[in-house]
Amino acid sequence: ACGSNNNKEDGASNGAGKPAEAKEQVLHINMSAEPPTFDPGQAQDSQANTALKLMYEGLVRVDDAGKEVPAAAESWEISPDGLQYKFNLRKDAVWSNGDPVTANDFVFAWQRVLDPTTVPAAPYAYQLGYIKNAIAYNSKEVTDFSKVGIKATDEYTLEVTLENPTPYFLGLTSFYTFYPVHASVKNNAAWATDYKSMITNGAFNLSNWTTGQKLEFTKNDKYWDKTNIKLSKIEASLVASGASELSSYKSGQLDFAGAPNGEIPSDSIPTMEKQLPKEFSKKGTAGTYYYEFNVTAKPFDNAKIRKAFSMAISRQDIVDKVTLGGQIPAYGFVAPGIKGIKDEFRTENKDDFFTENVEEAKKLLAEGMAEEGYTTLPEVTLIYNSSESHKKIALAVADMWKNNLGVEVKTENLEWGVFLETRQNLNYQIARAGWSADYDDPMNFMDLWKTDSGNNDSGFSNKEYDQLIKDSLVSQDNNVRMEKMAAAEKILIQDEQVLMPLYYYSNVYLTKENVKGISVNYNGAIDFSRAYFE
Amino acid sequence: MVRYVANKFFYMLISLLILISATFFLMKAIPGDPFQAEKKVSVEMKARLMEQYGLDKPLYVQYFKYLGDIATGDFGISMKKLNQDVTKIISDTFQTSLKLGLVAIVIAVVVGVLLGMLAALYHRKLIDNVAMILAVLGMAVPSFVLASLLQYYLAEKAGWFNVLGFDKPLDYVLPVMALSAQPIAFIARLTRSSMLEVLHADYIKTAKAKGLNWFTIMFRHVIRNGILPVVTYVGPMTANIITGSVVIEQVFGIGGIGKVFVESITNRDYTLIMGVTIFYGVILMVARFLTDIAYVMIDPRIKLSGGKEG
Amino acid sequence: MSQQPLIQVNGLKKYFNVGKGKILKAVDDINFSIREGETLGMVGESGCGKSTAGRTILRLYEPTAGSVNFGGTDIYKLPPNKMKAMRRDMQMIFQDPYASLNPRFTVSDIIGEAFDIHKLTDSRKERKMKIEELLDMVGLNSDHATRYPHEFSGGQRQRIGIARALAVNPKFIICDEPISALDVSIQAQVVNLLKDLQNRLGLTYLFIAHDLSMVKHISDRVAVMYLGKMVELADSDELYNNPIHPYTKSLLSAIPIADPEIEANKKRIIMPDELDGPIHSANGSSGESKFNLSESKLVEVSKGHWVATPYA
Amino acid sequence: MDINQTKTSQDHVILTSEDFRKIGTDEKNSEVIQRESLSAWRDAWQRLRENKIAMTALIILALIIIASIFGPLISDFNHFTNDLVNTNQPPSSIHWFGTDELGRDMFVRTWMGARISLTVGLAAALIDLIIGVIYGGTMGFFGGRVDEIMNKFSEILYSIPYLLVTILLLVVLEPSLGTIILALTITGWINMSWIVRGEMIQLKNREFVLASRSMGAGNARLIFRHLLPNAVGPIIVTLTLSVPSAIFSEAFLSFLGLGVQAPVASLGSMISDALTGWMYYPWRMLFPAILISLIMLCFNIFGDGLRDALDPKLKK
Amino acid sequence: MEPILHVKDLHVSFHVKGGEVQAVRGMNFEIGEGETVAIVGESGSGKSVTAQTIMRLIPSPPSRIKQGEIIFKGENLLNKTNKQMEAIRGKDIGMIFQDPMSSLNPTIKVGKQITEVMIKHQKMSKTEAKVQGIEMLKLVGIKNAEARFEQYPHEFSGGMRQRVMIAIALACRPALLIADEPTTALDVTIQAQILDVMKEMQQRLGTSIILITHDLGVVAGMCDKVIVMYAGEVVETGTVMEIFKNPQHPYTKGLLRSMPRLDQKKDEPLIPILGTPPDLIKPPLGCPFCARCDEAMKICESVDPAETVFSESHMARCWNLHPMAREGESS
Ligand SMILES: Nc1ncnc2c1ncn2[C@@H]1O[C@H](COP(=O)(O)OP(=O)(O)OP(=O)(O)O)[C@@H](O)[C@H]1O
Ligand SMILES: Nc1ncnc2c1ncn2[C@@H]1O[C@H](COP(=O)(O)OP(=O)(O)OP(=O)(O)O)[C@@H](O)[C@H]1O
Ligand SMILES: [Mg+2]
Ligand SMILES: [Mg+2]
Repeated sequence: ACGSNNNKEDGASNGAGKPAEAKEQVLHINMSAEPPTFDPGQAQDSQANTALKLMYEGLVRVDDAGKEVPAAAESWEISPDGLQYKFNLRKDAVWSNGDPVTANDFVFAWQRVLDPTTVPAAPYAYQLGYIKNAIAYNSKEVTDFSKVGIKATDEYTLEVTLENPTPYFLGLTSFYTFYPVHASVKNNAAWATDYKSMITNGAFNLSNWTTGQKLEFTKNDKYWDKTNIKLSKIEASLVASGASELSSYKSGQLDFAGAPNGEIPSDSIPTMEKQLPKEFSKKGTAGTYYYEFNVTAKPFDNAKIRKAFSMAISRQDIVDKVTLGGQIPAYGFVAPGIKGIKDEFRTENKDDFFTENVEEAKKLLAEGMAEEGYTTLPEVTLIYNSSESHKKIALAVADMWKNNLGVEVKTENLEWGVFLETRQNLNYQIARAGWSADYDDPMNFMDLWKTDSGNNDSGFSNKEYDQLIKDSLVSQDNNVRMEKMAAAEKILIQDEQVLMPLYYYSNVYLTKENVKGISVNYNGAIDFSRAYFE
Repeated sequence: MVRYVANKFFYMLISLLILISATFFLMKAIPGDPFQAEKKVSVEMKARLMEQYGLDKPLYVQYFKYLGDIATGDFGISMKKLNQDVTKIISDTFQTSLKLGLVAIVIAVVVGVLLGMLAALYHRKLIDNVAMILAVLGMAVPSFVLASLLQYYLAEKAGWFNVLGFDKPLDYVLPVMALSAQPIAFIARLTRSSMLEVLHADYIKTAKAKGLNWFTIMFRHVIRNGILPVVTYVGPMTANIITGSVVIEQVFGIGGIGKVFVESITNRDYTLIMGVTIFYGVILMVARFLTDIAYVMIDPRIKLSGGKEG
Repeated sequence: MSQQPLIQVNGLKKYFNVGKGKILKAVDDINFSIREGETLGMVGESGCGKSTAGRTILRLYEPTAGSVNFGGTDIYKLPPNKMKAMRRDMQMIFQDPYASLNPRFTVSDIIGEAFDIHKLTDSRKERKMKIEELLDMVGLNSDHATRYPHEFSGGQRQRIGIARALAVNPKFIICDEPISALDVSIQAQVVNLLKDLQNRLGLTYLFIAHDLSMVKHISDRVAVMYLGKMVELADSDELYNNPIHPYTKSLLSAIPIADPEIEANKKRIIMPDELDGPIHSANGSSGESKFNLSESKLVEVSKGHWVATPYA
Repeated sequence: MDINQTKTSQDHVILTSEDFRKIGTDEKNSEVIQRESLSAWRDAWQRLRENKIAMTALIILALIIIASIFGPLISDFNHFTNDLVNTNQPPSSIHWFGTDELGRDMFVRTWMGARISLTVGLAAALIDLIIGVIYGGTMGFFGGRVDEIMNKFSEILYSIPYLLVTILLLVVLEPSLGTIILALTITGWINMSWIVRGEMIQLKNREFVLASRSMGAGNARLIFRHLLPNAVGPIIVTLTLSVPSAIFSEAFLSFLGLGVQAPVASLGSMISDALTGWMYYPWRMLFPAILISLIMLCFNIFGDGLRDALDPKLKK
Repeated sequence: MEPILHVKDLHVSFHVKGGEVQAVRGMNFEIGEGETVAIVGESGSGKSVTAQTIMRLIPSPPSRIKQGEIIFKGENLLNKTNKQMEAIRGKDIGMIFQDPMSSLNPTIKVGKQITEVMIKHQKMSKTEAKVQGIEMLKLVGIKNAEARFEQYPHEFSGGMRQRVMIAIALACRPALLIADEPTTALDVTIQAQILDVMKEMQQRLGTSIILITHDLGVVAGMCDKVIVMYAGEVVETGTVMEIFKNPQHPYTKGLLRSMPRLDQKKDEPLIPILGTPPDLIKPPLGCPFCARCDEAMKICESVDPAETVFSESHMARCWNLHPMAREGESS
């Protein structure tokens, strides 16, 4: 990285130019992979999230405290029934080429995402699915876009009509799929592959891009809120190795290391925590790490056996001894940090669906086996996708099962693509899985287990559950919604144990002491745009 | 010569065709597709994507379409790195790999040959032993171990080099060391044994009988003949270094083609997999071809022949 | 010595395909016969096709054309199983006593291999006995049977090779330069042995060599080969006293004679195109010569003395 | 005879007429056999034994193999049981090589790893050998068109990037030790086949082969009794040197996450597991790394020694 | 006349695994100006070692020159430094090796291989050397020398390569030419040509020649003097006439007897020398030929025979030549 040593504590500088100034305000971060795309409409992953957050600005922004604050929209009005949103855009916002950011840019962008003829199809189109007729338009049931609840009533006013009242919709508009896109991209399929042709409206512009190696974001001087942007530049290396990332951080080459874009190897977490207490952070994020059972496959078609497996391990040990990253043992599915009625859903609805108890587990296993008529349990295999940390957890859990239940469980790692396909085709017994929130609502977790959910890889299908989810989706009363979802979670975990939760995710990262203003939101997404050096 | 090249070219094409076909069908046999993720897209969305990329057609249609495309020089666009030209991704990353690779190759050859020559000249003396111990050690330490040791001690601890990155000349030092250690060791051993053989050849006795001094004998008579086996090795080695630097790229955060290749397989980025494979194949073949040419230039006894190769 | 030809070689050709569509005529239309009990010497410069001729006659190489009649049968027409049986009658002794013995075999393995292939012995004891018999015949003793070739001197090795050839009781043996790799002082041992065996067993030899004095010593008749062709064939004394073909003449005049007086007065006869250096082309294979050999035919100039045209 | 002068260097020796008694020579006695009776094998073995370095390497290899078989047995621990209380313990009297991130005993795991690595190496080398010998032997022995086509085919195969084939194969097939070995051999045998081919071509025109042929020997006898035994030297050397390269390749695959299935570990996978934390828990990398390097070293040195011992050029 | 080369009591050994191979065990001979001396002897008798020791080309280790002197033009070559030897090799002493196929560097053009020796010793420019080099090629009978000058060795036949070797060895008109079996690998006709070339060159340049061979026929045609070696020792020396017409040592006699003469009757058997030479790691105490000698006596087994001198040029070492030998016969 050019000038990468500029931030060394000792001030040694081998960078060119003005080292003193550069030392002040150039942030060095690592992203373990290159964002597959810089097109907000096509983006799907956390690397893109970090990059696009710098380059674009949606209608609202979520601040440090998790509150929506004005961004491209100066203000907004929500109708009492929660279905109508009127966004008043600020007039001083411009694109990096000087064009004003208008309501039409949003309409253009959103239509582009929803348009079934867009090539390639935008995979995250469903993120806009709360908007009236959006899904129908996307699936060609409605062909007239004017029927979709997106209107620019004038240059600076955007009106959105929703299908159902969606309390978290406002927050969603800070998500990249909702970002505006400059209309000039229409005839240029490759616009997002070259930093020179990207027209953006965020705090930073992508100013350099060495394929596979380096990204460089430079402060956007046309950005309306530029006075609050202190960094002159952000340089991101693209190293997949956590060890190298950490090493680089320690040598002063990076100012920030770790989640969500990189990784602190779990082996080094305890040492780092001890050595660099002021720089070390662990922060819970709204996500759950769990093992799901294939409820259609023997022997996990029996709920008691599933429960036995879930109860026979020690989550605390896994968190303390294996993952080491300050994760919270999980006994439910909805992760902490997700809004409930007043507080977090998880505080309002405790995840006390079961307790770990070896004796109980053994008993349940025996009962389950008796019910199924097993004298010995069929061979059990746990699959996970190849990764150091998944492997450790799998081995630890399998060993616990062996010690506590006396069940020999084979662990098998599969290459990512193979793993997904295997899991999706229900070709497994137990599989690793993880879910992190896209939006701040329990629904984000709960609708996964609907019978017709594309992400339901467990074979679980429960009418009662489906009904609860359906009801809570259409309900206008937040209390009722939460109640129904809590009831659903009870079915999911306590009654059926379709999955055995292991822990709630946390982000572990290191930030140089003099770096401030980095904000990490409820689901771990990171925003470097307001960072600065003290 | 023309005939030779034409013949070679013909075989290269056949090799490539086999390579392309094998990879194509093998790749399609792997479970998974480019549009999978932990959070799945809906069934209709996937169908739409498959259709847009032509992946819904029967395999043979896809295959012949692909052949047709590459025949016109169109390697397509990446399916994962959206809309990015496969050709451009390859050329971008290959430039990096090439820079790293070329330096490593040059270092490997120069250091390896020197080490081997010294060992041969001081056969059974201290220098020989030291050089051979170094060589054997070089062969014994896995490159990723060496890479992380170097990274830790020379970059993180000593602070002499950057841990990551690949911009400044200094940034080359560690990756090149890690990458060339094994080839150096191999070349040194190869050089040593072939030098020893040459040193015992009759024509060296002739040269000595002419009263030529040590230096002339060494540089005019020994090296050229002694280098032949090294040339044979350098071809495949070049290809290996350029294509097989995945580990080193991973450790040092270098945006090379090795990384792209591994990623493309994980991502099921079909067009990119094919592109990189073909590229690798061509590199390997060109390396072999150049080796043959180099051989002919060094050894006048060897003739380029259209038919059989010796 | 009977007057009946034991072996008759007619129009034998052996061409090698040396790539790039080029053909090397290693043996090009040679004709001769050898009477039972006779020794036919064959001389010629290196690469003129002597070994190839020998090997083709034994059908170790498949011939390009021609026939070899042995005891009345054309061996080239024999099916594999008959050919295998025929091999018992025809054997070969090789030039290089180091390369011709499998270094991983003991002497008894080497000699006994023939017994195994042709199932000539019924018991181990018989096999052992026969091997000892053969060893004795070539002047080695039975202790040597369990030893490996590398433990023997060149002369001894050559005797092992002879014993191997004798194992099948052949009638005809091709000796492909059996002495040229041996030290002068040892050559005589082998030549004496070969002559002795011929007398005792009534063997017929084709004796290939380039040492003309030895050839003359051992052979009844001598054939001179040049670039894959036979250029002269005569009784050995006749050939030495009255060479006709210029190549034969130059060959004879080139033999160094271990007598300073003769050497001092000797005049070399030089082949017309010899001054050009190599008679064969650079890579050692017979290439074009300024002689037009392709047309030449052997003509009998005097009784039993055949010379190739145009010198006949 | 005209003798002018006799100069005697042994002037002080008093010569008697008895000294000048004729003794003659016994032919058989003069045909002394100068060398001890040794088969080519014993001979090579003897030469190998004189090579101290190679013998040391051989002994170390033997010890490693023995340790990898019996090492795990002498420990109270096994390679898969976790001990989350005692993770990442440094070497101690209980855990001789320390413990790893799951508290597993490194001593047992290291030797088990060596067992796996050696199995992979040896098996891959063996399969290379079998395929290589058959393929190369066929090419070399029959020559001509057969050779041309088969050789071209192997050349084409050789120009397929090995990494690609390996990765694709590992992804397509069920992950297992067998798959890894298969993946390693898919292009690994080519080199062996070329070596065998070269040897065959060289040997098949050697006079002892012709001799056997002239004796009426069939192809089978020629190949199995004459050609292969004489080609065995280079074959063994290649074999010896292909073991470490297979071990290395497996380690490399482990690094890419394509190695053996946990909790089974190879040395390579142990090293790559340890790679993220070796600065804090050096023993986790140290022992497997030393062992793998030692194995490499010994195979290479031994292979070289073997080459020298089997090299006919060095024979007198 | 002062001999150009005088080798005195030369002993050379090789240190090998099994012990010390005493390859040369007391060589004594001298060569006069313009003389051609042959060294003949069985394979392994130390001919090449002697030749290479004179040139100081013998690799050390494993070899060691244990004692002796090699006086060339009045100076002992064994006392020279390597640099001084470099100035002598190729300039004052030229050498030709047995195998023309491997004695030329395959990757360097023939012309350059000739001229480099001239450039080195005669300080010629490249162009001068080229003219001279082509001249040399013509001298050794290579036609079309200009074109041949630019070719590689593999484009030459064996005989032509040996001619090139002669051209190289004689390029600087050395006073002494050592030819180690220069024609063994060649056909008789080519051999005759090569020997002719050597003779002619000798006449032109007045070079002294040491010709190593095991072919007595070659010796008879080429040489003035003959040195017969056996097991690292000189067993007989003499003029060609003396050796061929009046051999004294049983080995020499045996050698001559074992060769067929052209006038020999067919059924007259050859008389071989039976047995093999001794192992030079443990050379016999007495006469090395003893074990193969028909006329061996008791003393031969234990005491090395003394020199018996027959003429100024003729000497042999055999106990049978001792005055007391005849007494033993009679007893
Ligand atoms: N298997 C083969 N393939 C191609 N060419 C061959 C083959 N065997 C022999 N030749 C060529 O045939 C020619 C005759 O060779 P051959 O060995 O018969 O000669 P020769 O008279 O025995 O020579 P020498 O005296 O050197 O043994 C040579 O040019 C040789 O290169
Ligand atoms: N490098 C060496 N190492 C060990 N022994 C050697 C070496 N070179 C030669 N000898 C031994 O020295 C002795 C003499 O060898 P030399 O080469 O002088 O024989 P020669 O008379 O030239 O035989 P030839 O006629 O075969 O060339 C032999 O016994 C040989 O084994
Ligand atoms: Mg021959
Ligand atoms: Mg010699």
